[in-house]
Amino acid sequence: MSDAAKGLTRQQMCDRLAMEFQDGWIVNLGIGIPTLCSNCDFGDKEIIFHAENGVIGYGPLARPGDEDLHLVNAGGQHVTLQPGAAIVHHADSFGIIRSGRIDVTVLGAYEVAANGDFANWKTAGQKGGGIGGAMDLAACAKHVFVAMEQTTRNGAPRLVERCAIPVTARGVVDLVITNYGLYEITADGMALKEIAPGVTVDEVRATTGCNLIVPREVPPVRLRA
Amino acid sequence: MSDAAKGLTRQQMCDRLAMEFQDGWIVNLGIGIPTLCSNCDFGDKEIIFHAENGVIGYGPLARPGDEDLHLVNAGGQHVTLQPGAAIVHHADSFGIIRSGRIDVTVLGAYEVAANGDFANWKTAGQKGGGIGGAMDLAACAKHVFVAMEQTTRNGAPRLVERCAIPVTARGVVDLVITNYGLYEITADGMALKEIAPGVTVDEVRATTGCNLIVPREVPPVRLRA
Amino acid sequence: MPRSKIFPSFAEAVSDIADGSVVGFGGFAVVGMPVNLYQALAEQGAKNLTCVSNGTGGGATLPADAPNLSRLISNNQVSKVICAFTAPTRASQRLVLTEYVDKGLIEAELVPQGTLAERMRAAGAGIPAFYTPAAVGTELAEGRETRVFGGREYLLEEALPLDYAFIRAWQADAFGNLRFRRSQRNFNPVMAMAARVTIVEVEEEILPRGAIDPDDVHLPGIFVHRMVKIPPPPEGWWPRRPAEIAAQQQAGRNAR
Amino acid sequence: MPRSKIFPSFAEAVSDIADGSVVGFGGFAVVGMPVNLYQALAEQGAKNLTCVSNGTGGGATLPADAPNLSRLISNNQVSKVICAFTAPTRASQRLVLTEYVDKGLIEAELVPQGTLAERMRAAGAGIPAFYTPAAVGTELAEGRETRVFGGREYLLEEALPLDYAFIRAWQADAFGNLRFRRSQRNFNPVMAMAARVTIVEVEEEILPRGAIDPDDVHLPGIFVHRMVKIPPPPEGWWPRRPAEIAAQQQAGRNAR
Repeated sequence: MSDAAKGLTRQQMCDRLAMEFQDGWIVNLGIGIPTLCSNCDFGDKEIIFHAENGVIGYGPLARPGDEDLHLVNAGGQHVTLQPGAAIVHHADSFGIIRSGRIDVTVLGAYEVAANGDFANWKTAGQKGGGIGGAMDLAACAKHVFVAMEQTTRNGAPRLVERCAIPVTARGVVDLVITNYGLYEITADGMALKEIAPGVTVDEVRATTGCNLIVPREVPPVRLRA
Repeated sequence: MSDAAKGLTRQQMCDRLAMEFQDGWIVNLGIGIPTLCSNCDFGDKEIIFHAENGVIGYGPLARPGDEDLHLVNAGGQHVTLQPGAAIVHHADSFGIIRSGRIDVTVLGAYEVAANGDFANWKTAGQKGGGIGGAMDLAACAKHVFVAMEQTTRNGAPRLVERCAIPVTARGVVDLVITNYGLYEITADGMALKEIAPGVTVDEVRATTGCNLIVPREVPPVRLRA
Repeated sequence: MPRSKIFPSFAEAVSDIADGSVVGFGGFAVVGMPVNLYQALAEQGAKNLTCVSNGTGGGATLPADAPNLSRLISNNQVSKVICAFTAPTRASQRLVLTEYVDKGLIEAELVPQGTLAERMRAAGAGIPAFYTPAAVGTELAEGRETRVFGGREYLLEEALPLDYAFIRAWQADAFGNLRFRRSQRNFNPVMAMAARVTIVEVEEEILPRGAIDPDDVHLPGIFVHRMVKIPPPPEGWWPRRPAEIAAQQQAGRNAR
Repeated sequence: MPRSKIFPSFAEAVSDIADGSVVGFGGFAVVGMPVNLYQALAEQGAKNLTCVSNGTGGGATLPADAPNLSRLISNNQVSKVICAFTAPTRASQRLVLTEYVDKGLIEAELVPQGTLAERMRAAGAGIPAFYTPAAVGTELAEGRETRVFGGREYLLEEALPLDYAFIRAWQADAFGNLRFRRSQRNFNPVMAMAARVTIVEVEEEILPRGAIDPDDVHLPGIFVHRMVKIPPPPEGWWPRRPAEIAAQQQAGRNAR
């Protein structure tokens, strides 16, 4: 059984993924862990955050007491606007998504499979689901990154050979961060690229439900100083 | 051969059609004769003029020297805005048209047939054509009125049994005004409803290319005092 | 002159909503949510409604007892919902909807959020159907018509027209030209364009006709049919910071 | 920081347009027409272009020799046009295009104006195809796929993506957020959304980033890639009242 508190914090997970964002990218963040990406320090890089509700160019969370009650991100959190922000309506906002203008979407997931499928909208046996904008984003963003815990609360692996629950999109995930490490979906399958401080490769293997490509030397997850 | 100067002036033709506009109607005017409808006096009635280029709520032509060079109607004429006007882009403007929100479009035509077909985008033998927004408007407006001369320059009838040139839309025309009179397209065919001052029923019949339903007494075209 | 679009009360603005109507409710995470119109419709009592909305709940900027789609559901006014969220996204959550769906009292149609917005945009733009890449290869596409364009598979989706759109706006003029503030825009203009009748709750005093520059209108007045100015609290519903709501509730408890 | 979107000249802004590109030109009856970008492209000389525009001509608020799509055609740069007007609407008119079509040098695709706008909107919204009622039952629908929805027949239309959109705007900030004035908006935002690269000629001085309120942006900067401030006349092209143009031309003739 895994220890959810082991390894990276949620903010560290997002900090690591955010290092992959390139200068000028348009980034969409899903509900949950991914929203922490808008708090990262991007230095000289310009990152434009887009939310499903039509906000283009938001920034860090508003300070308590300073919230603009007319302004939230996709997770319903009160955020701030960056200079140059613009607002569009929901249909135009998803037009931006479907036309492939989102460079990366960072989403949460219940399961990610070695073939790049992932599932994040309904649990086993559940009627209905909570899709939100995930299916549009997953099908259309140039890159799909996933941020999630290494295992479920019961210790079951979230990195799997094939998704057991209904998928959100097929073959779209590029990169996965968990509290245990950074994984890349390659043509050959799931590859461990970096490992969290304090976590061993054996612990990663024991909590991973698919074949894992592991280099002889696994570098530690890169973290900002 | 007909006399184009005979009967109604173009402004009178438009004044008569404009009497049919109901309070609160959204009206779209085609290039040519129909544009004169926005100069009419509607008294207490509120008429909202919509143009293909996204102007909602324009009014009479601008006075020479007072033109706003950023503002034209569908015919490229410099118009004025009424209080409460709004601007949208071309795709939204045609969304308004296609969704059936235009109560009436007044269009010019080369030919109108007794079955409600009409033709206004290409002449016989011409390659290509000038459609503009006419096909969208004709297919989707709640009412289609046509304003045109009774005959061609050569005296050929424009009111015909069946269109000889490619149609703009089929079975859509409700009402036609020419310099000779007002016609309604009924289930039984083309009906003369009102006749222009100085024009005889025989002259109308001689210049009409389809069977014409003519009441025993044809009232004169109603004109404002 | 046509009849004024300004109505004196929410009750009058929703009085004619018939049983079986299809009603869209704007808003996203409370922002732009027509809270006062939810309340008016709950009091009006129309039944067998088909309700279109992003989700069924409220959010942290409203008290737990504020009206929302869950209120209409528990009021037995709803026979179908069309939403992007028809089940909880966290194990700790519970949706009123779930119980009604489980009992077979309500049909829930789950639609990806972008498809939901585009289906209404299509209705508002006279487009009966379109193709989208969203949901291809998923359970939601099972048994449905797909088609390949340019080597990629797309799903056919049909327009979603509404009888009524219930929306919330920031500013309005007397003709119904509207402006939304920040992320309040969201689904609101799209639903209005899809609707036969649009009813708006307006935050600021309704301005004289033409007071909004034509270039600055977010939703033209031709899409708007009825407007009601939201009264100040406590008569009208206004979102507040969660800390303020908690403080007020605490004060209420202390007073009892 | 990404490279600035502000270019010092029209020549630099269009320098990389390759032969065979698909270019959309905004504007409707001169208003919002990218006159300066037409001129730059005529001087740049790219060939075999597919040009998308409402029509091919100019209008009464520009001198007869002002650049427009007809200039590119007579310059032998165009292999195909996609327009809502491909023939004169009056017997007295004559289009440069006609001669080239008659000689088989240019292919002309005639598209109803609303379909033209919606095909580009679809491209910009990731919709590969949609159905429309326009042109059903006409020569333009002959041999094409139609389908019945709700008892009415509709025509299938595919998205029209552009390599480049050439547009004209009133105001811009340094990030590329744009505002259009009055009927200048027309096709301009739609073409920008359909395009891989959008190039803008801007009427007013380009403002610092963020100077336009986010609620007042007509076209978000993410759709805009290059901007050039239009210089004052005579270096830049600016529409003028027909009477002024006539007076100036008369003055020119008198001076000769």
